[in-house]
Amino acid sequence: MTETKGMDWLAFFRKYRRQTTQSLIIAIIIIPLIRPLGLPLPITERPKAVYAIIETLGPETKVICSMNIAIGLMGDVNPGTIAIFHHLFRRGVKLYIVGFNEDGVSVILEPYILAAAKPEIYGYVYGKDWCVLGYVPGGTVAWSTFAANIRSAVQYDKYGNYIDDLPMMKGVNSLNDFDIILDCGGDHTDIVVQQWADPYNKPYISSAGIGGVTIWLEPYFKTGQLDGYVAGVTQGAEYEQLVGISGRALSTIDGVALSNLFILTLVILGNIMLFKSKVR
Amino acid sequence: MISTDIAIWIGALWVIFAYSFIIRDNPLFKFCEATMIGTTAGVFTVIAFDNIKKLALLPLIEKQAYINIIPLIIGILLLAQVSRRQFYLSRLPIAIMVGGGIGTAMSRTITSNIVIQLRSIMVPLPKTPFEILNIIILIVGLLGTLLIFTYTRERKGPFGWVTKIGEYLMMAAMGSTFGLLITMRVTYVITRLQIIVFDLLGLG
Amino acid sequence: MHFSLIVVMFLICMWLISKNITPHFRSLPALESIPELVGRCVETGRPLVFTLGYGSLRTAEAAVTVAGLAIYEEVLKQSIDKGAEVITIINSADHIPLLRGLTEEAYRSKGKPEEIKPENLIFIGGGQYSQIAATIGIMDAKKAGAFVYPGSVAGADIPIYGEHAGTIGAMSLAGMTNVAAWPWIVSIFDYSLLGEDVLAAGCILSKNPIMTTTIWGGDFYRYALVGIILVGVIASWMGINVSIFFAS
Amino acid sequence: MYPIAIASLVTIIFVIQYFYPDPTLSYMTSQIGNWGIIFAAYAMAYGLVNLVTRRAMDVIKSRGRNLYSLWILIMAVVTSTLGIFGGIGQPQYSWIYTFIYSSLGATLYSFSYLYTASAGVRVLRVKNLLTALFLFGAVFTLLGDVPAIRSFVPQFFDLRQWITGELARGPYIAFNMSVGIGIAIMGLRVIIGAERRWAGIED
Repeated sequence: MTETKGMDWLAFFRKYRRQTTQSLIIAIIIIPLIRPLGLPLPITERPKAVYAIIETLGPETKVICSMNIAIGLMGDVNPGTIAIFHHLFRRGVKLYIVGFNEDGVSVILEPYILAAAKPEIYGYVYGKDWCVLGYVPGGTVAWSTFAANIRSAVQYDKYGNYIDDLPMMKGVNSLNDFDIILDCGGDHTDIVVQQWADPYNKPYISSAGIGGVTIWLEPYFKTGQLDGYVAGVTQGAEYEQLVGISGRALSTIDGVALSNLFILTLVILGNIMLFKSKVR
Repeated sequence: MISTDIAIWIGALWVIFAYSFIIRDNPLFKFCEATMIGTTAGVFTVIAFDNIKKLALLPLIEKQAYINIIPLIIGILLLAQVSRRQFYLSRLPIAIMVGGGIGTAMSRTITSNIVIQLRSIMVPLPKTPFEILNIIILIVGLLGTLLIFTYTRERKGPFGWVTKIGEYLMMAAMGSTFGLLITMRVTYVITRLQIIVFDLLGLG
Repeated sequence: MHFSLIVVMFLICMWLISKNITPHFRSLPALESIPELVGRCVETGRPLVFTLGYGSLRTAEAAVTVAGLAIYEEVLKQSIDKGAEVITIINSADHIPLLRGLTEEAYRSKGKPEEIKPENLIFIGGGQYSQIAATIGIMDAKKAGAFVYPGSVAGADIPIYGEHAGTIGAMSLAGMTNVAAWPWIVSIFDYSLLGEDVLAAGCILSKNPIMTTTIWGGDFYRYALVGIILVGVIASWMGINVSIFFAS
Repeated sequence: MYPIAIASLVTIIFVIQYFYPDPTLSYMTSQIGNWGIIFAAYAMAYGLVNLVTRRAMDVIKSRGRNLYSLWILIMAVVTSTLGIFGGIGQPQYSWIYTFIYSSLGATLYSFSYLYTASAGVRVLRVKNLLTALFLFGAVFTLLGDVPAIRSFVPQFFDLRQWITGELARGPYIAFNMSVGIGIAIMGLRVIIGAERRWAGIED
């Protein structure tokens, strides 16, 4: 009896493989969201490197942050970026945010990043301690124009203020006037290195998606052109632990772990069944 | 606490409507599909108008850049597709676009796809045996995979062996990317479900 | 240095063209599968769904888009011969004249201009989000028998199309130059054209001797690269600094 | 024939400008680049007209019963009208952009994972040595990415790093080079005028 029932389940799964796998995956992801499991999370080297760099910054440091997160990559990049922002605000640095893709500054920055890492909580005043210089269109050329002369690329900030009216813009004319580069988004490390970090000889850290590790991040990290990076939601969660905040990354990585294990289980079961049918 | 923010409700409803496709195709998903096609067409048209305004019309009016009249006129030829007899006129702007696109691709590809890649493997012989093994694997994988894409030679004899090894290493490399991207993309779904669990229902 | 690489390639091709020898090509399973794909559609009475993706012609994606047209032409001609219906999803407005021109040309050259169905060329607005929704929606609604996608892709959405085609029982073929998409098209699609394959497909299908010879030139170039790699790597292992030859 | 000659000329200008930058040539290429954007914009305008008329015909033919086509029509017309007349900053247009286009777009994008997962179950099977190696690469990368496993068996993480960093490097360099050769040869074909399908000329 149980034998035939088992076969029925198998036949059902074969027929509705896509539907069952996808529904089960969603169920498995929801569980740790409601009830976090608190699986252990060892902290790896790369986030530690970024943490050490930001720890050395002080209230006089000027950080230029290029915000280029694509909408599709929000889940992967945002947690790490939010944790880094918390850390920067805690160190009291001056933060200048600018965007070179359509969505980074206009769609993602306020509802997702600044809503989670609120500058006001750290006593930040807009225009004095942080500002958003808005979206600069034009691709690679825009990066180099901005670096050479900020005022030729940007005249007004995101909220329509003339940038010379912002107290923190006084004496800031080119990339030479900043102390460190933070790039959020991370799928154009080559442009940042070629247009900003190398010619102006500034330290450069990045918050990126895990998909870019092999192509965009690790090669530049090995040559020393990139000084540190936080890639993907797992390293984002590690950074949250380093900074000591409880953001969304920690509940996310439980979901990552469970879904990975679920897929692995299905893959192993599938191979066992294939092997059995071959033996038969 | 269930949220009363309409933006969160809309975000959550999109998730529910779209994910209903997991079970089967249904009117809710059809609604998502129609909304997406319509909105995208609208958004892309608006971006297109903005581009014409910023790149051609404003410089023409403000800076008297009369050269911008040329693309504005040639572009109209694209509308000649309406008529079957004048269809050939639309090929002129297409030719300029294709030339620009292929020219961009061709000039960059030599530097970024060939020369930089060559430079990255020309390194002195490393010290430890493990690193030496790694660099041998690198060179074998590189040559084997590169020769797979030969078209005018059958894969036989020693050549066949090299491409066979290349094929094996290629599959392992692609498998690793497959695994890496599975891990990365789960976050797409998690952020969507967070809208329902955290923002809408206020759990967790 | 970099420019000379192009000049050398050009000279190799020109020399081969002047020789006027037609090279012999090894078989590409994906190209040989096209009759099977079309035949399957005819047998089951289901349509073949085709798309070129969303690469604009003015960007570097033009290369793969132009190459995809060759496959479109082949698929379309075989479908006209055997009587299969082809549904073309257009997702970049600048593909409209290209695809419409090719479609009308193909039907006219087969002597069946009255069979053109303009409603089978569906424009879906552009961009990858609408491509996801519309492609799986259309595949499901029309019960596609085969899905052919040579073109540009961002990389993230490619598993959707292959897997959906698989679950509704459609055969699938994809050809991409975007390296990030390759693991998916190799594993999920039934037939795949990786990078150079799709760029060369047009030449292999073509009867024009100049087209076929350029592929031969590419192979010579590849052997030269293999030589450069071997010499350069051994030289740098012996402590000679060869990186000055590859300065950017 | 003239489109082929023009495309060839434009390609040559772009290639020479890239390797031998010169003020005149770089002015030409930046102008032609802008023209491309403007032409693409015209093409999009034609595309919108095409979409609207096709859908309107659907609605008329079905006597108003084709609600999907009607809805596509409404959304396309409303979005484009708001944006064209009010500009990109128009409040209703940016509401549509953020809460419909981006929000629904991100949801549809997340299908990529659901399909990847169900496809993974299907394709990660050992059928021969090639698929076995594919499975090897995928499984050990997946295992290395589970933090809980990593904290018990750190070697899995090292193995993952070795596979993605060392084993996969050679093939990926080769992929890039091969695509490079393919695109350069394609460019040569456009320059010598052999590639003609895009211009609707059969060979």
